[in-house]
Amino acid sequence: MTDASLSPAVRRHQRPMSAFWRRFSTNRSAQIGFLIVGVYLFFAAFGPWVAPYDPLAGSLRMRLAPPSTEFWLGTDDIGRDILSRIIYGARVSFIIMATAVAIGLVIGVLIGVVGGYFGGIIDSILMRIIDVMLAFPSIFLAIGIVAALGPGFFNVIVATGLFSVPQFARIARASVLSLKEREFVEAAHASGESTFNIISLYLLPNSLAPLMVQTTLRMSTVLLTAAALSFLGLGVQPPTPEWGAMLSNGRTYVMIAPHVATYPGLAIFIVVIGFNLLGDGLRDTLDPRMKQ
Amino acid sequence: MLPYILRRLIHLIPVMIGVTLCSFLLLKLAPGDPAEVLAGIEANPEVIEAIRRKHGLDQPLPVQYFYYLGNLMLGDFGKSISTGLDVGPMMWRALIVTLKLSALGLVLALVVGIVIGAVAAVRQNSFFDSTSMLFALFGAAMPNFWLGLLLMWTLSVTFPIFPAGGGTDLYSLILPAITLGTGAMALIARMTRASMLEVIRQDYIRTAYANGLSPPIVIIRHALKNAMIPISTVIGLQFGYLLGGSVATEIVFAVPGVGQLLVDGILARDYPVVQSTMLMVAIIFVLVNLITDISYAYFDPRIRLK
Amino acid sequence: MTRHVAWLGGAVALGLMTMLPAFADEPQKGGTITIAIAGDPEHFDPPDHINIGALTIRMVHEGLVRFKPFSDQAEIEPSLAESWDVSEDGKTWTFTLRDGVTFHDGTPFTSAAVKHYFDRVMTGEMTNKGSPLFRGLVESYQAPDEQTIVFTLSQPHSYFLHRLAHEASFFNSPEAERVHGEDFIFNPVGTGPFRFVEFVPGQHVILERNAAYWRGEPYLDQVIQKPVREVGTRLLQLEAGQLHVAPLLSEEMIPRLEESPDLESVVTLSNRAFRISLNTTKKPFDDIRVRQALNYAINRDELTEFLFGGLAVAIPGGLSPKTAGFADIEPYPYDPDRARELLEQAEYGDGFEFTLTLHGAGTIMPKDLPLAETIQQYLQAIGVTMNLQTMEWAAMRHEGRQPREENKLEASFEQWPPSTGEASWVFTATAHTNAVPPNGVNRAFYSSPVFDHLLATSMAQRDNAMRDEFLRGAQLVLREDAPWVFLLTPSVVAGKRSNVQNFVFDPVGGVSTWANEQTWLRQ
Amino acid sequence: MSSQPLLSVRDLQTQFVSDGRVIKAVDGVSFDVRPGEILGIVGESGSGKSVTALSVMGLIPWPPGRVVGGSIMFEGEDLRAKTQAQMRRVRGAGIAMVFQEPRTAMNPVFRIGEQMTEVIMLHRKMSRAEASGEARSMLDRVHIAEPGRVMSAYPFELSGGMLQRVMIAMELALRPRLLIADEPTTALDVTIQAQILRLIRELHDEFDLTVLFITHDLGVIAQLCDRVMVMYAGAVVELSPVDALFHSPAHPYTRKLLAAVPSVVDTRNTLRSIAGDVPDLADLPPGCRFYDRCDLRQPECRLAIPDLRKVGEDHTARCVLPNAISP
Repeated sequence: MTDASLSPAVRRHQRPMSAFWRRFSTNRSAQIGFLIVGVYLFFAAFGPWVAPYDPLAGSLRMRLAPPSTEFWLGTDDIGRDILSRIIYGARVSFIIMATAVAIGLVIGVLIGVVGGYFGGIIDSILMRIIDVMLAFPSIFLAIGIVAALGPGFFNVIVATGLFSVPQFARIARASVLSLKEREFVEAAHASGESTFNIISLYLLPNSLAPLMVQTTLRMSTVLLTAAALSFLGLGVQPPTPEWGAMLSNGRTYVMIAPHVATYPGLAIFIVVIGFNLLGDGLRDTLDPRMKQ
Repeated sequence: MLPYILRRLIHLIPVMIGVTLCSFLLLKLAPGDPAEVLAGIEANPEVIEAIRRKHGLDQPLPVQYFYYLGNLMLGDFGKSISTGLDVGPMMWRALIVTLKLSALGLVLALVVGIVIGAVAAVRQNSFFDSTSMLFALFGAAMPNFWLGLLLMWTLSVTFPIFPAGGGTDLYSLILPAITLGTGAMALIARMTRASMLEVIRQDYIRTAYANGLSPPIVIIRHALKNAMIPISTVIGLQFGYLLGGSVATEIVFAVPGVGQLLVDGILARDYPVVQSTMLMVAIIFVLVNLITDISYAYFDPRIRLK
Repeated sequence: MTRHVAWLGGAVALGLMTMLPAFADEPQKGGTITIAIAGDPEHFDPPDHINIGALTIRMVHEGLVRFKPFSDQAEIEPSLAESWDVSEDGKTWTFTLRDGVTFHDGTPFTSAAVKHYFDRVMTGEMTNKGSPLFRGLVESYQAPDEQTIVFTLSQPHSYFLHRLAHEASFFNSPEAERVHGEDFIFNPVGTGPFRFVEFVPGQHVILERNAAYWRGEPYLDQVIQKPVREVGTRLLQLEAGQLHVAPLLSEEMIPRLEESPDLESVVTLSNRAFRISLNTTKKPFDDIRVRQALNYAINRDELTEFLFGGLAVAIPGGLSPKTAGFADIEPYPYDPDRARELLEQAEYGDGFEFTLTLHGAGTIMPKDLPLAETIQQYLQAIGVTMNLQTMEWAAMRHEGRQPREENKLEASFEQWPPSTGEASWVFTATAHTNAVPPNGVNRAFYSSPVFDHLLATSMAQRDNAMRDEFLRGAQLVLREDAPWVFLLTPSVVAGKRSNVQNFVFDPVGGVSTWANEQTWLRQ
Repeated sequence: MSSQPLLSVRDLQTQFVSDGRVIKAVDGVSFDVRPGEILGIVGESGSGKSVTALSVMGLIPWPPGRVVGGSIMFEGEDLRAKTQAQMRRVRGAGIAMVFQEPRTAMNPVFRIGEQMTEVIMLHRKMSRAEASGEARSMLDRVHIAEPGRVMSAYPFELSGGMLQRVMIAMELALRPRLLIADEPTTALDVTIQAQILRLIRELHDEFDLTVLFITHDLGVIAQLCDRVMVMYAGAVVELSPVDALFHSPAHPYTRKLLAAVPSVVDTRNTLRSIAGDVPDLADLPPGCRFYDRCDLRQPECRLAIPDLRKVGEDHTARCVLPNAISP
């Protein structure tokens, strides 16, 4: 597959990508994960054109109708088609997940890198902040933030975003620390490279693999947390079709119209599995040694 | 060993101060004011002002914080604004229920998780291995409040085996504990399997077989004790995961734990209740992490004797 | 499987069976009843309780008068006061107290206890709820002897008895307050059918039979209240037998309750008048035609029929049919064309956009949200875009209190159930001119001298018929000015086990349910 | 030495499967171990020495490996016919095994005493007290200074040499008839190595122990073994008494092996390594396996695997031209 005419350096560069793809494609769990996430992203992107009905419009006459040929997954408590709302919900939850993980990633890596690279007082202060954030068990931190900002779409994003910062910070810091003493960093320093270059060109690429894996796994954690917040009434507020809110809304009817709660729950369940499988697949292919 | 523990405790102090500050500020920034909530529907401004004065809410923020911190030192968690009850006993009662539930969940998760993980490792790539790992994957992905509803519906109504939540005795905590423990069990099963696969290939296992020990003894006595080392480091985190999960589970099963207390506290802007609950949960979580780090030494003598 | 359906006589016929008298088998003594409550009671100090505490107060305490249990009307009947008479000018009320009644701690109930209650409510810092009931209304109160108490009102008030029947005006033993000190609010001592045993927050409130109850010894040994927040869990625990009475279920659960032989559904009309309050200080709600247009756009029949399973009633003017003083006037018909026409006249032909704020988390009535989402579609049909913004309880209370200039709420979803069961209380707090925030909850900033005058004169009437006539006029004015989009009154759906007899469902239409001395349990 | 061999292996075949390729790690190995002797097995790594030992003990893990053919007669019984339960009674009490890397051969989270008593109680039906007494005396027997301290110590607290002694003590405490030592001294430095070899010789004499000693070090063979078996690419290429092997090596591979040993006396001669490398055990060439690297190779060597020809008293070699002098 490698082209002999290319210079050895380029050829060497070409080989790892193909190796990655070869290992990734043989990894069965990664494939399933990739498929699920692919379908999910498709719905997130083209939801509005694909959804059979308007997710916000419903007729009271068709209220709580069980799954039928007309409404594949049945209707909710004011007669809206659940399938369409789940499809629209894909976009909503994707925006929440992507933005929240992005926030977590950027802030986390910033803290991790600055702490790791400069060390000393800065590092210990930043790490104490991370410890404080880690002192709150998972969802408590998110609840705390939502409590301060009040529920709502944007606040859920900020809450689940900040809630993911510690994990990213630790990974970034670990990779910076492990590389900092290495000769090539000293050399770059000596040759007058700016700190920013050193970090972005030398230190960060190394932690790309673990960060990528953590990003994928973090997606599912954010989705679950956002859904839990909605369940507690602290998350995305109606009528936005967010899966967690739909599940929460359906729980009063769980005995009489179970489909209202079941299908949104199933959607969360499948997408979380998708991201977990993809994350595991990435970890196995990117860095077999990193098997947790 | 002792210096290690002391160092960790000293580390604890700034974290605790951070936590109190964090939980104090979180609510003060929030819109809405408990005095208004407390004043009820028909009250008017004087009533609200009176309540605000009664609870010292009209003081400047720093004063309120130090006042709160001072009380904290004396073990006084202040009075709940909406009920006037002392926060301390109310919180402890809820905390004990949540800890009981989380501990039960953790025990279930550990026992089931380790057994599944060990058997899956011993019978690697067998039918049991793939199905149990699939089951573990599903367990970790299941939103626990949804699982709770399903379990309650099937195991306490369709087949009335367990009570539909509501109690704090062990029997009625089983269903919520299963709901809560499933996620953690999934993770522990995967970790045990990976760790056991490592250990089984070690020389001392071959020596044990070479000396004629039977597989069960080799697996349970020799392999598992070594495999537990990495797992013990994660128990602390798992406990935090369970504490977090208990919030939604408690609401589904009407278990009077911290989850309920916290959500009501936030909705009613009841600062003392929320602050103290967040603080105590954080302290317990950090202590549990410290204990699991120390238990790490119990499992691995190489650490203990260094 | 019998379905007890009680609705208020009022004008609107619900066409359902009236309350069936329990068939006359012999009441049995003994047994314990467990009731689900929506959350933890705050405490049990009658004049200062918030809402869930009311349930215990209803069983432990009593007032001078009470609402007649097992009745559909909010009728007043004597309680600790044997009889009363009113002076010619309607300002002096003289109550003769019942003799030989004792508090649970053995101390006798005399006029001193009533005077003690009013000392607390009329003076001191107004931190309690009871004070708004009487401050400004009761000018003076005397206890000439142990069996008599005399009130002098600042002006005649036709619903004064309703205020005395409110659970906030029930009496706690003064001796107990001295003994328990500040903690008396957690150790209620009344004269009622049940004595307080124990309150463990988050777990239960336990009451036991008061053998010395003056109306006769109650049948039940104990009444236990357990907080069960989840609607689904309440139903499950009722079915599993862990609960005897599960209030606040949803209409959809009725078929499931009726299927099972040992369960029954109890549906009573509530005192909640759902409405959208339009902030008349903000465009376009300053224009009466726009407000009326919104009222014409709502298909109330479809809402009551489908969303509430035929158990709700369209309301004309901000009062539930169950509330005394309700005038049976014609609700706004569903007429989208008329609505568009009105918008045209007000130059809003191509519609406008506004935001409705409603309670998100922490709301007790489960149907607020679907109701708002359906109304969103009705308004969309006439070109009006209504955005929904949910706010949790505390935040909304705060926003709602802001004065005219700073008040950001364009429209808010409200219910205001009058716990006194009469019109004056709710109108003075929500529609009167000086009830404008921050003083009251007149979030529409509605101010109509005609309405205020009609309301005031109705209060001053001695003759109830005249009172209702003036109230009718006030409601006609309110309906015409349409500061609110009038919606409907839902029913309160509760489930109980069949062997629970003579259980009291709040005659005023509130959500609480309780036991009294006549309640018994078929073993 | 009585005629009946203690261990008699006939045509042993052990194969491993990896990525669909079948690796014939041991391909038709036959040998006897006579009671009371110390038989050495020598060969480069990958020649199948250890696999042969593990096959005898029935410790080949499936997957990936399995004993596919041949018989293993120990004290008149075929071990391959035994059930797992019966085999467990043989392991330790019948045949005991000592491994190469002492530091990882013992369980790091149990004390030495615990591990010894556990096995002794299992095989010799003793009470815990008796077993620990026995363990203590065995430790003393293998010249360990403070047996008490060692008993309560963890493996990581002891040196490599010390641990190997403990391993030997543990195995001998079970009174095995045959001790298989799989390169026990390779991981130790020279002085400790000598002590361990002397210890094994002592124990052999005292307990009339039969030993199967596996090593790649011809020096150790010379110092300790009575007879030696040379293995190459999964097969036995030469079997002879120790002196005969060093004085008149018959198989070309053995001669090259001996040439590769630096001699203290002749410091001038340059070390000659053997050209080429071990054939791929997954697709073995026809005929003699040493063909590619043998400078005496003849056409017929290609035709069939030569059989073991008698070249002297109790001395056989698998070569067409045994004793031919290499050019």
